[in-house]
Amino acid sequence: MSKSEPRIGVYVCHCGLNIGAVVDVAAVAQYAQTLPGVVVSRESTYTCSDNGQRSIQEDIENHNLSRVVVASCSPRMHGDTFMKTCETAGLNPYLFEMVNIREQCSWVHTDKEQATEKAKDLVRMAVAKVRLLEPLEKQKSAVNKAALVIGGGVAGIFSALYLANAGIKTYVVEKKPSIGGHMAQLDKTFPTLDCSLCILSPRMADIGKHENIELITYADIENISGYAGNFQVTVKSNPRYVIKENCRLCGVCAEKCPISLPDEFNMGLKKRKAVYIPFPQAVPNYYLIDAGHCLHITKGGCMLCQKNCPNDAIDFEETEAVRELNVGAIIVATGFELYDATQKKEYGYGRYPNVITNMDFERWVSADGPTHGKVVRPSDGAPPQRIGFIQCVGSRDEKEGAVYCSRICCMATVKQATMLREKYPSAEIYVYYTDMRTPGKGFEEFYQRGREHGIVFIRGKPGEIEEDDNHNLLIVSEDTDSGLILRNTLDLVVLACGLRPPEALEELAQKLHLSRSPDGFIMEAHPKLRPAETSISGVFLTGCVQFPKDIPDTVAQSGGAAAMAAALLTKDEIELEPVRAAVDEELCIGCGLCEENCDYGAIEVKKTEEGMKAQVIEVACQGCGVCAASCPQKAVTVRHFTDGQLLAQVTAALEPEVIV
Amino acid sequence: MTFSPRIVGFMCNWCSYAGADLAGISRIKYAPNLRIIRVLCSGRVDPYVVLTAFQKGADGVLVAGCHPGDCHYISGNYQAEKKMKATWKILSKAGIDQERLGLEWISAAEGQRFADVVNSFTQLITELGPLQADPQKIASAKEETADFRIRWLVGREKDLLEEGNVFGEPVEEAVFETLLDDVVSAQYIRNSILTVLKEQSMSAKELAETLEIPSHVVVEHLIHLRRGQKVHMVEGHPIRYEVSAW
Amino acid sequence: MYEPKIIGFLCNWCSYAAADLAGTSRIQYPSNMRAIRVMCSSRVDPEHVLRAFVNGADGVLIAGCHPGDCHYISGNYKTERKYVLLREMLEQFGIDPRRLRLEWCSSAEGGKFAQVVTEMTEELKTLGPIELGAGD
Amino acid sequence: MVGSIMVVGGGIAGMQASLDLADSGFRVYLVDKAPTIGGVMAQLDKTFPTLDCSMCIMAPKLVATGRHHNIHLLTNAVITNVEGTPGNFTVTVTMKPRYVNAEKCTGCGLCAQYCPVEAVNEYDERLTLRRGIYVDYPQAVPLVYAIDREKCIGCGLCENICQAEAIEYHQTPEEEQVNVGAIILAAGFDEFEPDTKKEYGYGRFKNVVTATEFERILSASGPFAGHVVRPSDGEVPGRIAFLQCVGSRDENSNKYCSAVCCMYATKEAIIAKEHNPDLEATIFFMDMRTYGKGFEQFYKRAQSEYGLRYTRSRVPCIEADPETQNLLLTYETEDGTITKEEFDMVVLSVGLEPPKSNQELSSIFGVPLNEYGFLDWKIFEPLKAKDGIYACGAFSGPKDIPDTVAQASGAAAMASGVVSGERGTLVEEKVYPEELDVAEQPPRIGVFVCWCGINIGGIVNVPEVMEYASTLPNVVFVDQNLYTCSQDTQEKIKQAVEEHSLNRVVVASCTPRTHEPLFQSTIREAGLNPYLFEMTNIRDQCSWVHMHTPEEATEKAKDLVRMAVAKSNLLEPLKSSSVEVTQSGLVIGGGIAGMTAALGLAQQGFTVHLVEKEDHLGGLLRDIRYTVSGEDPQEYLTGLEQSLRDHPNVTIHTQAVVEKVEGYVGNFTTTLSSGEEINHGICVIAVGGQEHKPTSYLYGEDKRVITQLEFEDMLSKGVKAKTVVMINCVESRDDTKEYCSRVCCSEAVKNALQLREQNPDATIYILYRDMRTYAFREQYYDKAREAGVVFMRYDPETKPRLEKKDKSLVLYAHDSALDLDFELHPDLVVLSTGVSPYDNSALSQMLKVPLDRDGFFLEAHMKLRPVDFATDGVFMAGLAHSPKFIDETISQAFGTVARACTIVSKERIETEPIIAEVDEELCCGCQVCIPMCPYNARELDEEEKIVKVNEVLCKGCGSCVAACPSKAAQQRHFRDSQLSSMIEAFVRR
Repeated sequence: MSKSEPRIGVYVCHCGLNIGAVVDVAAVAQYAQTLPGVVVSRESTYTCSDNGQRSIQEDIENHNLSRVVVASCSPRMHGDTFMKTCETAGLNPYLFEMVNIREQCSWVHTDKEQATEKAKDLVRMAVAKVRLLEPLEKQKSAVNKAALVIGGGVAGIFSALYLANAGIKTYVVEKKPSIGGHMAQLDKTFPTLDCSLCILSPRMADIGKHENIELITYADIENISGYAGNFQVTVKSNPRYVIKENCRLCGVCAEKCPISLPDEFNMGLKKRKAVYIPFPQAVPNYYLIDAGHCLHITKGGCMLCQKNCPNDAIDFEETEAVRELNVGAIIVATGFELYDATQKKEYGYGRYPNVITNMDFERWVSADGPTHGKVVRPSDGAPPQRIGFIQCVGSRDEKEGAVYCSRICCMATVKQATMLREKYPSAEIYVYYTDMRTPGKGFEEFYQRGREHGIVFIRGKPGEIEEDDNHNLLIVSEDTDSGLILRNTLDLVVLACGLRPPEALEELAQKLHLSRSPDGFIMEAHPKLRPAETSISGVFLTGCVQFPKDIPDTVAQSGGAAAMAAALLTKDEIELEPVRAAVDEELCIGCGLCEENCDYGAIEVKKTEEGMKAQVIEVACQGCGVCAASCPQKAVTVRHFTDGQLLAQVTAALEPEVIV
Repeated sequence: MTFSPRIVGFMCNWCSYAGADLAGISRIKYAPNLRIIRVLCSGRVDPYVVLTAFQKGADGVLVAGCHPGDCHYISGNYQAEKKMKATWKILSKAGIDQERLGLEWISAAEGQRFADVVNSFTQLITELGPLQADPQKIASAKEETADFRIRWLVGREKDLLEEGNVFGEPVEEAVFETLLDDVVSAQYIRNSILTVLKEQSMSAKELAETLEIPSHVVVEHLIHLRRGQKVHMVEGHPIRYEVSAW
Repeated sequence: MYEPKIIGFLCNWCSYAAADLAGTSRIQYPSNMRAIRVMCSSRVDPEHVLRAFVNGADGVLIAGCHPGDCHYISGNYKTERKYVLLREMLEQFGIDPRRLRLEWCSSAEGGKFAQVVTEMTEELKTLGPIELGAGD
Repeated sequence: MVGSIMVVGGGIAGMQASLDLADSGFRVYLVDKAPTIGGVMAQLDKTFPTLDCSMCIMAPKLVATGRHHNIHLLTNAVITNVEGTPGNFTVTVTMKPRYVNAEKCTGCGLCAQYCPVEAVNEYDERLTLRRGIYVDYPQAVPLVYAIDREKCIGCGLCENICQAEAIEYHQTPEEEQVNVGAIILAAGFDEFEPDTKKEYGYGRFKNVVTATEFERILSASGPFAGHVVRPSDGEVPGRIAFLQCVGSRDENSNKYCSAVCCMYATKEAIIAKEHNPDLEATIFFMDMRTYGKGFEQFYKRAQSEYGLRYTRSRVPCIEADPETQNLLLTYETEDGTITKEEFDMVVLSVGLEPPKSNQELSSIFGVPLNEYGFLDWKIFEPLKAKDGIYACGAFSGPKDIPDTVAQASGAAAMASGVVSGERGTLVEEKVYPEELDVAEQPPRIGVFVCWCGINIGGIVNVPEVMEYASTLPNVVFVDQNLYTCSQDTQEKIKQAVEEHSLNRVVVASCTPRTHEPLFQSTIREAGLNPYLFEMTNIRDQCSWVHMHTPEEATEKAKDLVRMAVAKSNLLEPLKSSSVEVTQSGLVIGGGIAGMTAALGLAQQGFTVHLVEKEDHLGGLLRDIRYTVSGEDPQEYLTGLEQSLRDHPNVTIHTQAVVEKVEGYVGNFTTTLSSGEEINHGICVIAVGGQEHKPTSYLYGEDKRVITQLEFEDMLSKGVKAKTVVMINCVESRDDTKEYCSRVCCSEAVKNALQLREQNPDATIYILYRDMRTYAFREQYYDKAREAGVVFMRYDPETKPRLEKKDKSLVLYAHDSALDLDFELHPDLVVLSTGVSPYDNSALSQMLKVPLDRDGFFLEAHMKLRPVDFATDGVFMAGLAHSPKFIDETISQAFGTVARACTIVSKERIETEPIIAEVDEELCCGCQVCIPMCPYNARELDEEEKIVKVNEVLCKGCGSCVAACPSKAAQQRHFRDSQLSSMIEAFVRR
């Protein structure tokens, strides 16, 4: 770069009326013209449009611009766009600076004069900084051609299969002993009433045997470090105390096991033993010992399973295994948690035996459920004749902390009601709803069919449920369509519980440095255009971890996430952001504070010929700048955010007369 | 004319700056006094830059980062917190109201909160009125933020308090605070002395009167400064001190 | 800027130690002097001084222990006598006697040592480069 | 029996004892509780009465102690247990962790430069700050940093920036069992802490400082760079008051006299005055106790030359003006007037106290302490704590440096006496490979440039300097090292010497004063003569002092390297020659000093000749009838004489005087008046002194006027006199004898007490000028006053007059304290006349050792070589040196034994390699050089008419060389050609 006076082009955007309606764009552009080094200053209607970009490129060529400032929207929105514009015109993209006069000015201020003044200030600050910018070159880093899918539900299964089928080595990490997720627990799927496990289990089996897939179940993600193309993931698998190769699934161990426990897969409606298999179609398909309840492990002795196992498959010596995975991309597919209906005290779930959740219903109605598919009143086993479904339990309910709609419950209820109708043609079925939401292929038809089959839909959410001595349930509600007060005594009530982000998501989000939206789900890179990406390059999203969605949407999103991951992983190398720390070895005394403060291990003090000096490990550095702000010798700086640049901005903000 | 404060904001790219964007996308209105400087992480905000802002005439400085635990860079915001806590100490030495330096956690999803924070901070600074601090004091305080010892201690604070010291012993927060307070106080006096002496040479007694510090304290710090080759003594009655040219 | 060249003869026990102490105390002084260590200041032969000047040294510093402190009992007294004579000789040669200095620096006087070198450098700067034969 | 000795305490006493022992063939373990040795003397600015720079005279001893291969330093260590018996003790030493690896620490100081923690600097008496990792002072030995665990918060900075990787946080206390034959306790003293004396406001008033604090203020390396300023506001004080006896001679603190305060106060006042001639210094005192050699003259000069004001008064309290911080002293002068006077600053002359650790030492070693907490010793065994355990210095009571040093040597002699049979069994000599003969080879120079971590490399462009060095003539190898002094670099240097056939080595790093021996040893290991090494200092004298001009510093470093290379081109291998030593001694004088020295030497296993001019041994001690503490001197004398006569190593020559002495250290030949010729390696002068015979006060005219010795003799037979008047300072401290005779005040008190015992009704007057019952002798002064002895002070202007009126004696006296005239009618007048030297001029000439102006022998150095002469191999003890007490004489006598042993214990003594030589062709015999030599190392060869250098005596200062008009004299290693090459390498036309 020549040391000559920079030649700066400033482009002030109207953004249609978005900016122009509040900020006097022409005045800002005129003002910019007066700033030192500014040789071109233009306004444009949409700087991001082809025309707008072309104008910049032409100026770079014709006016020999060495710096470009665009005052428009957020750099988080269009920063890349304009950097590419500059690059195409042969200007190093890091000689560009963006001023946000839309999101942080025109859209948030009403006083036109003040907003215009602010816009001028912001432009001046950017010009001050841009003068000090230096061209940066992107470095390249080799890509680890493997992917990690976190979560083994339908989202994870399909993502993994897409990737594996594209020839990419894929690790699937599931925290439960088997993959399958919530979908495996469902009896049928709407609106086709396909048998859920029938369509899922072949895919589960595919995962288990795919040559490109390595499945790690009953495992937790301990730590994640690195960056796109080069993540290091530490995975800890819990011991199952059963040797996979030896287990023949004979079940003798479970027979002999003295400990009986509620079976999670069946929502506690059935029992399992402390040595068990989660469900018959589980993948991987072999027994495991529930260490938290095993008599031998918790208290010692027992070992009936081991003594009786004909194949010596029980191994109490097994310990947790920690392994390090090197992957280039990560797909987060950790799904959802069902709303805990006991929170909704007024519906008495947990107290009234005949109040069940929609997921409980799935197990009651399932052929391998507690009653082999027969839906009964839990209190007395009698076939229910009057059944109610209550919608929006834990959804659209600010009191319960979820303003959002869980999207799938309406259809799930229609499905369940339809199934009930099939089993009990004479039963009275009531659905208490807020709004029926059926925006999907075949959904409305399915709903209408339900109505035709005599399912009564009542708009009005009951305030509470009361129980009589016979465990019959009393529901009073207002039909807001007719205004009538309805009193119903019901045999069984199904609560349509909403979907919640899993509790463990917070920790995982922190490990991955992912933002979460206020609803607690992971925030996508852009709500419209980048729904399967995150703010972290190389980390993708699919399924309900992003937001509640049904199975086809999930599978589609998995395809998207997989495609993007594959796009990254099929490259041999990726470009790294050059905004990184740099050390002035003259000043550095090797005190090591930067090394200690760096969470990425990206700066290390090393013995050099000139003594101990800090050195940046460029590929690991994320550019956060903590080291620069901490360095007691002020020997560390961050490119593109140097002290000089920040101070120039500060000065420009406060001393209009001084800019250089 | 009513006082309209000048506020410089340092927003981290991932949370607070995005929060500010969200406020814009949501068209939430807020006071126009803030000038945002985007940084990648709140941990990048060097106290030296903050003091420069005050020196250049900012009435308030607002630093915002991701919520604890949410830092895009793992723990940069914790570092920011330690740095700003130390900066508060330093500001109070220079007679600057600590409240003029705000530190807030604003997530990318908190557009409304961003606006609320900006409004209430602007309100607060408006109430505090224009910053009227002695330039010499600010200069001395700014030197503090460049001081090796202070920067080192602040940088080590988090690890020391959380993980204990090199001897494997826990470090009590109170002990650390006392040390940091001592260092900040001592260094402030030394910087003040140097700031004054840069203008003209003085005797210890004159320095004490100028700085309104007990003369024996001035003497103690002069000893230290002379040992550190920052000042030297000029023979005569009284003995005066000069800033060393080297 | 004219930078005078100074040769310093420092006795091992006091002045050289003083120069070391100036270093350990990080006392800064101009870099114009080059030290030649001798065991005792009395080892400095007038000829060495003259040779230095003839070869183009702008100044010569001889530094020894304080009177009474000499490691060799009385060497510094002898140095002092030589110094008086040397100054006279220098004058005869037309060399400003201010170009030669004798100083006592104890091993505790790092500051004094630095001051002496500083002063001498300053003084030589005002005297300008040595011009031999000017006095002839 | 074990040939090693432990010395506890690393102050000047401990260092001296260690050096004497190590030099005479014993392994020494020197234990100090501090991280560095040096003790209090390292804190002093100057020493009295010569005003020598304390650090200057002490530093060589520090370095010698630290470097001595037979002295093992155990610093930061305490003794936790002792077992065993004399000859074989097992001592458990616990080394406190310093958290710094002593082997790895290069003392570069980077850690302290950056350490974030500040703590008060005890070395500077809390007037300055140091860091959490520190050394006490730059010259510290060992120069190894230590972490102050009380202050350190464990931030880890030092570990990170220590380029030598010397920081070890995991260190724990380490116990070591040390096997030694004898032990010397030299634990020194603590200062009285004046906080308890609330009336002086110490701590409250910033301008009230202790004398040690003032010492630091005066010091060039102290808080104010030697400027006298006061702590409250940095102003230059115009009026300073010194308050004597703070924590001494005080019912409420310490009853004893601290022995050194009068002198140090005078010294400090003089130095302050030298800094600021306008200063008004006032010393408030009770008695001026300037009793030592040269002290009285110093006191007089303080008044006459420096105008110090001495006011006889004990100041009861100090008030401070809150506004000015000036101090208001209200005091009563002798005439009873109450005076108020304002001062800018007050210095408290704090006394010496036993260290708090003494109680513990006492119980661990089982040695008795006296009522004050110092060692309880006996007058004839002043150095003995118990069998096998000896003591010296302030551990056995307050004393000044020369007394301490003499005692230290003495204790060394006693301790080594226990295990003299084991001499040489545990010492280690380093074995080097045979030296390569490179004298004829053209120079092949290797240059090693040091980074010293970043100490040099951070400023000076080391690669550039190294590159530059490679262009210099005959430089065939260059290298740069992170730490040239580290162990691995030594290997690299050796390898380079071998691989590149280097025959000269230049190291550009730090100071040769500390590091030259290391590198010399390294090249010796590679087969090179150690004098083929040259060092240049680009750290202390370059990078550290030109930090802000790195380019100029680099240029200077290049110049310095060029100069060193120029000299190294001309270096020659040097060898020390050696001469055989006659391993026996001659002691001149058969008094207590000579007898003790002779017996000591004999017990060390050397033959001794004791020469006495009288027909009997005993000297002046024969006239001492009793001691104040009740021992019987004559019994002791008899025993001593018997031991001497029984000892096979001792030959006694009575009625003999020395007629002629020839030779030099190691090889003297002395001819006695009997004609007998004695060959000996060393000589001890113990010729003693005599009681001065006065001519005033009717002495010799009236039988009732006698001297103290005569009175003592009379007392031994019984004295009936009713009224006895003693007059002190008769023909002392005046024109007759300027010096104070030290012993007379105590002698008078002793005799007064003896008389009181014999004759309770007698009226006893002691007329004195200052009562100089220093140290523990103060208790007898107290006792005498309690016993009703009347003390009456007189001024020299109003001396008592003695007249004879009608056969009776009338004494007119003026009591200066009460300002009253008295008329006394004594039955007996006893004159304290002091000690006179014999006429020592003949002996002085024969042995070529000087006398002082009073006629006593003049030691090599007033402070640190009190029993040595500048001429090697000659020592002195007792009254020949100056007046002193029996215990002091015995200590000195033993001191000469230890000093002598450093010579006679060796079969050969090596000469210094760096010495002068004479080119016989050029020498014209003008003899200009002879008086130049302070060591008598040059003499005229009468036959050849040229001057020759006695290689044994020459110390290599080079004075003679610079003086030689015909350039015949040269100094090895500092030849004219070598020095000129350096000059020309820097400035060349």
